[in-house]
Amino acid sequence: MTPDQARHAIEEAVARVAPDADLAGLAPDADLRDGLELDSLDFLRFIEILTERTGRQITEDDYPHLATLASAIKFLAGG
Amino acid sequence: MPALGADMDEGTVLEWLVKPGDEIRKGDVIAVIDTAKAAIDAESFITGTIEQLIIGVGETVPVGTVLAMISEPAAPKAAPPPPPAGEPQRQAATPEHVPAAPGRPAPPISPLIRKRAHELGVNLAGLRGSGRGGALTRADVERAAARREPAGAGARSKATPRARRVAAELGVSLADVTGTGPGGSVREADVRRAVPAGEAAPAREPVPAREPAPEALAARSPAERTRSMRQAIARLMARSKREIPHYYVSSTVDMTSALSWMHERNRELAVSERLVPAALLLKAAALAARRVPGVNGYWVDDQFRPAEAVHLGLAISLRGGGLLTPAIHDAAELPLAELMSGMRDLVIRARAGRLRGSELTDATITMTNLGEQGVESVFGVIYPPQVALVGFGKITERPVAVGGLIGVRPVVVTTLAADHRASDGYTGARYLTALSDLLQKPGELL
Amino acid sequence: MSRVTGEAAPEAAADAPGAGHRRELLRQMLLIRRFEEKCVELYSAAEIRGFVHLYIGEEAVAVGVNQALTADDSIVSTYREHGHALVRGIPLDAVMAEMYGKTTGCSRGRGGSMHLFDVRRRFYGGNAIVGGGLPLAIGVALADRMRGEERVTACFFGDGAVAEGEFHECMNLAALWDLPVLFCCENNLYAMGTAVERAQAQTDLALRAGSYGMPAWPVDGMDVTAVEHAARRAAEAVRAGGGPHFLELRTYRFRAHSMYDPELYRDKAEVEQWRHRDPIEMFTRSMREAGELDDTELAAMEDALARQLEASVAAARAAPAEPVEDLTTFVYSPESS
Amino acid sequence: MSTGEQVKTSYREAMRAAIREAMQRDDRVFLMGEDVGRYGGCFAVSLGLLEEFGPERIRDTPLSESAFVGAGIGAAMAGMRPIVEIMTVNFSLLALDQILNNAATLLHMSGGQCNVPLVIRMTTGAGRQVAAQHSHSLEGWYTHIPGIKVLAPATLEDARGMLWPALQDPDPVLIFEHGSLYNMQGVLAADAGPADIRSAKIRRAGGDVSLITYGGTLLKTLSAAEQLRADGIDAEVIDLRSLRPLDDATIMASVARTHRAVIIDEGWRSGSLAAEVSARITEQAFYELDAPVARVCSAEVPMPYPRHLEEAALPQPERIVAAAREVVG
Repeated sequence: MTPDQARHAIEEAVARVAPDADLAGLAPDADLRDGLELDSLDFLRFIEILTERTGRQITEDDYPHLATLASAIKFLAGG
Repeated sequence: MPALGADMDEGTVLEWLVKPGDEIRKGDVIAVIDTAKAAIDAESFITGTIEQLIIGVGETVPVGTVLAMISEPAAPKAAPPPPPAGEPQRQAATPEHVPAAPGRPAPPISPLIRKRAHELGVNLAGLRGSGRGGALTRADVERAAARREPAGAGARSKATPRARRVAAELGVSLADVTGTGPGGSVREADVRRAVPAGEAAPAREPVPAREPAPEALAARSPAERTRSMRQAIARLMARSKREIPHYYVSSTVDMTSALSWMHERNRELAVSERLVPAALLLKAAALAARRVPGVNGYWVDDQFRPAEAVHLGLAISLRGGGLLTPAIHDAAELPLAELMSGMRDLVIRARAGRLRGSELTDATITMTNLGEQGVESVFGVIYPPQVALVGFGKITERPVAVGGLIGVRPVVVTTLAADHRASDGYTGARYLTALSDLLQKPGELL
Repeated sequence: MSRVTGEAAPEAAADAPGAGHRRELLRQMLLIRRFEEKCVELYSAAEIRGFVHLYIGEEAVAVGVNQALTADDSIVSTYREHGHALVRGIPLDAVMAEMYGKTTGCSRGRGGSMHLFDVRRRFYGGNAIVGGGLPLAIGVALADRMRGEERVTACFFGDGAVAEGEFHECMNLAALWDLPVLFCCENNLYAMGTAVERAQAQTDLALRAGSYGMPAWPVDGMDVTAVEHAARRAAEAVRAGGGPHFLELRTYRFRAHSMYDPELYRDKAEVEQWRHRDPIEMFTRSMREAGELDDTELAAMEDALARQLEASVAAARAAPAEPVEDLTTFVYSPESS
Repeated sequence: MSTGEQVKTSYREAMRAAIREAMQRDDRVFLMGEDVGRYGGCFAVSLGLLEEFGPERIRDTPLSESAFVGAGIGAAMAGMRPIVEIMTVNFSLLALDQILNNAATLLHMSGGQCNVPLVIRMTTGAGRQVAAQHSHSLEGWYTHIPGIKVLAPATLEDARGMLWPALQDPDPVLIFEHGSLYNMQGVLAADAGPADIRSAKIRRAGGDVSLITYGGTLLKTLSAAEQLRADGIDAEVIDLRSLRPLDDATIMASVARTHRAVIIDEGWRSGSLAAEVSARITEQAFYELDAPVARVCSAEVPMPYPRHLEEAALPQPERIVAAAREVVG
């Protein structure tokens, strides 16, 4: 999966979980959960959508890789 | 047995006009049949030989029963096979409702039925089901409810549907409204008069209100909706602080075994079933409330009324402000997986404004979890007429002494705000201890 | 291959009817007789239900009158209508399917034995209310007259209807407005369980009809040739603008009023006596004596009818029932509901 | 383009104009009934039409309601568009079998083959001291029958406008004209045309109570609404216009605004049209009700001859006002 596809998948997941959240305005290295005010249920839904969209299995141990936008893209594109 | 009339179900053989061995022709009258109305000649529709008379004189049999056997001559006549004897259309009715085989365990109670039973305050234990296989149906529950006095508040006060709806919207308890309508019935004007500007409206009526209050909320513009929600919260909180003598207790709980147990389970679960810590806290809070009933129920008419089941209210903050506290019914009985999906469902629907009135008004104890917002602990305000509110702070890594040694452990500060009219600190403390014990043995939370 | 359906005989030859014509008359009477006998069998097996009124014994009336009508004429019948429907040309399969209440029935299965409809063939149904069809018939005739159509509306009813107020209202109105109606009263001597002499002060119904100022003739309803002759004479007069005409067709039903009554109102001897004048046997005998019919032809005719009947029953059994979802269709017309 | 020009007319003349227009536009249309021709119509609705259209299309009938109503059904079945006038609803009982068992049923029974594009007009209602047998108001009976439509023109516009669309309808339509309306005077657009025959109309907007009525009791209900204004009660008046099918949407929308309903119906209360409307309000707008639905109907007695008793039996503005006050409370 290319970085662009990864970014697109994350954007779509965020849009569905927190429609009014402003992802664009968030710095790539800013914490996603704080920046977008995602509580644990929102974050679980976010992971669920990402799994559907990318087919990648994401375990709880992988959560730290998804802390920021930049790290999430690297993780998803890294394969 | 021929059908000899539009309204004939059975017939009696009055007389046989033939005997075995007789040759008969199509159209010959071979018997006389008594229908309810008259004696009628029955004819044969085929030519042949009487083989055997099966139904004797004086016997009454339903339409379609084979009366006699007639053999047709061997000649290859193009005659069609006689119509299927004894299988008239009418008998192919759908099979009657099959009662449960005795001895088979009654099927599990569906959540819908449990929810309906809760709404009507009906105890399901020992209630016989009339559904397929002995299953409980909505009708069984409703009949049970009708048969006895609803638990909780006194007899249902006489109020018009409109008055009930407005009362639900404004958080006014009909029990506190004097009706000026015919026979002292409460009308809309009476409800509105009961809410003077500024003064907090009396608490919601403990008996679950039927009216779809949230739809009333959803029907109006968003701004209007948040304003009236703010008003309702303001009234409730002001009343709570004015009427309820709160006392507070807190305790720091070690989350190590709970979290590691959860991570272990999550490894095997698909993403959609994966658990979050809040689910464990919720389940523990519910089970603890069952163990320490003194915190689970209502303060009504100057006395504490313990609730039969634990309906755990969940404080859900809405995006853009506002707070709703829908209840998860039978939280103590529900399996953890169902509790998790129930919680997710409530949060999604609350934020979409699609909650039902009954869900909003029948919590027996409420839980608020501000850990996600990063605070260490929260001492909340009780939702009248409940008598307790359990609070959870953020789960953080803290240095803890365990067995004489210092270690770093994930811990959470749990608090309880309780109504000193209904219980004393002793009960509050016992509740938090029970909560902590449960979190040390996560397997029991399943 | 003889004509399969009960299509009305082609315009009979202008001159005296020939043997071929008489064979068709006999075939149509047999078609009715065998159809009704099959209904008895199917009713006893509870495959067809409801009320079924058999025409056995009165076949000559339907066949004879029908010969006087063209495709443009209209028919309004009563609940004893199988014979009228079959000779009018409603396909045997459609009538049988209607007995089974199937969608392939001539009324989509909705009407049953007493309400057979085929508007394309101007067969405006049976009517289960005694005398209920008379007002409809004069209405159809009124429409034809107002549009200058030279058409006849044949209206069938029994001696029972003569006791209904509607009968007198319609006879008067038809005569008053010179409406092109051929009133065909099938006087089978019994209104269900009441003999005509126990219901009518004056039992000569043709005489009664005459009092409304219209030609009214009694006819031997058991003689198909006599019926045809009288019906032709009356229909031509009506079509030529001679106003309504009335035929009292004196006939007899060999079976109960409907599926099954104990026939306590008449004794078996009377039935036997009338059986000697069975319209089919009398006509078959006269054709044999005139050398127009032999056993092989008769057997072939019976065989063909038997096969057609079996096929119609098989088709009716297999035909689809109307889906329940269609229950409310045709209460109002689609564009107007 | 309506010329905006208005003409002074009466309910009777408006209905006559409607019949004339229909007969001019469609030669399948003809009028049939007792004394509609030479006599000019028992209520003079068809005065002058015999001279204009001739005896073939303006047909006086003998006193044979079942025969000529049945003939109307037969003629419609065979392609005509008859208007059958039954002098009053009281005499329609003699034709009820033809209306129910033939007109309303043929389409369904024939599996969709037989349409009956017939209009039957009847005068209805009491109020002229003609005593029990001539004063019935039985529209409710006919609204019970699936397969027919029932209209109640209460205004000049509706008297002028309902006939043509009713004749266009492929199914039988019954039009009930309350006897007290024929002399009603008023103004009407000179080129007034067809009216919609499907929906109810709000004749007076209001917010405190919905007064639901039709036909002969509309005027009484409007005057009751005026009296209620003096009490500070703002009444809304709904004219049903179509009694079958009922326009539930308009009724429920009104009750949702006012939260109170009073139904005024000259029929007897038990099994009346008012009972049906009340049942529908309870079924569809229960949560809007701040008081039980009230009904003002005729007293359940055969209509008495003496004037003071007849007035006591019939719905009157005073009784409507009292009922409205009761529900508003």
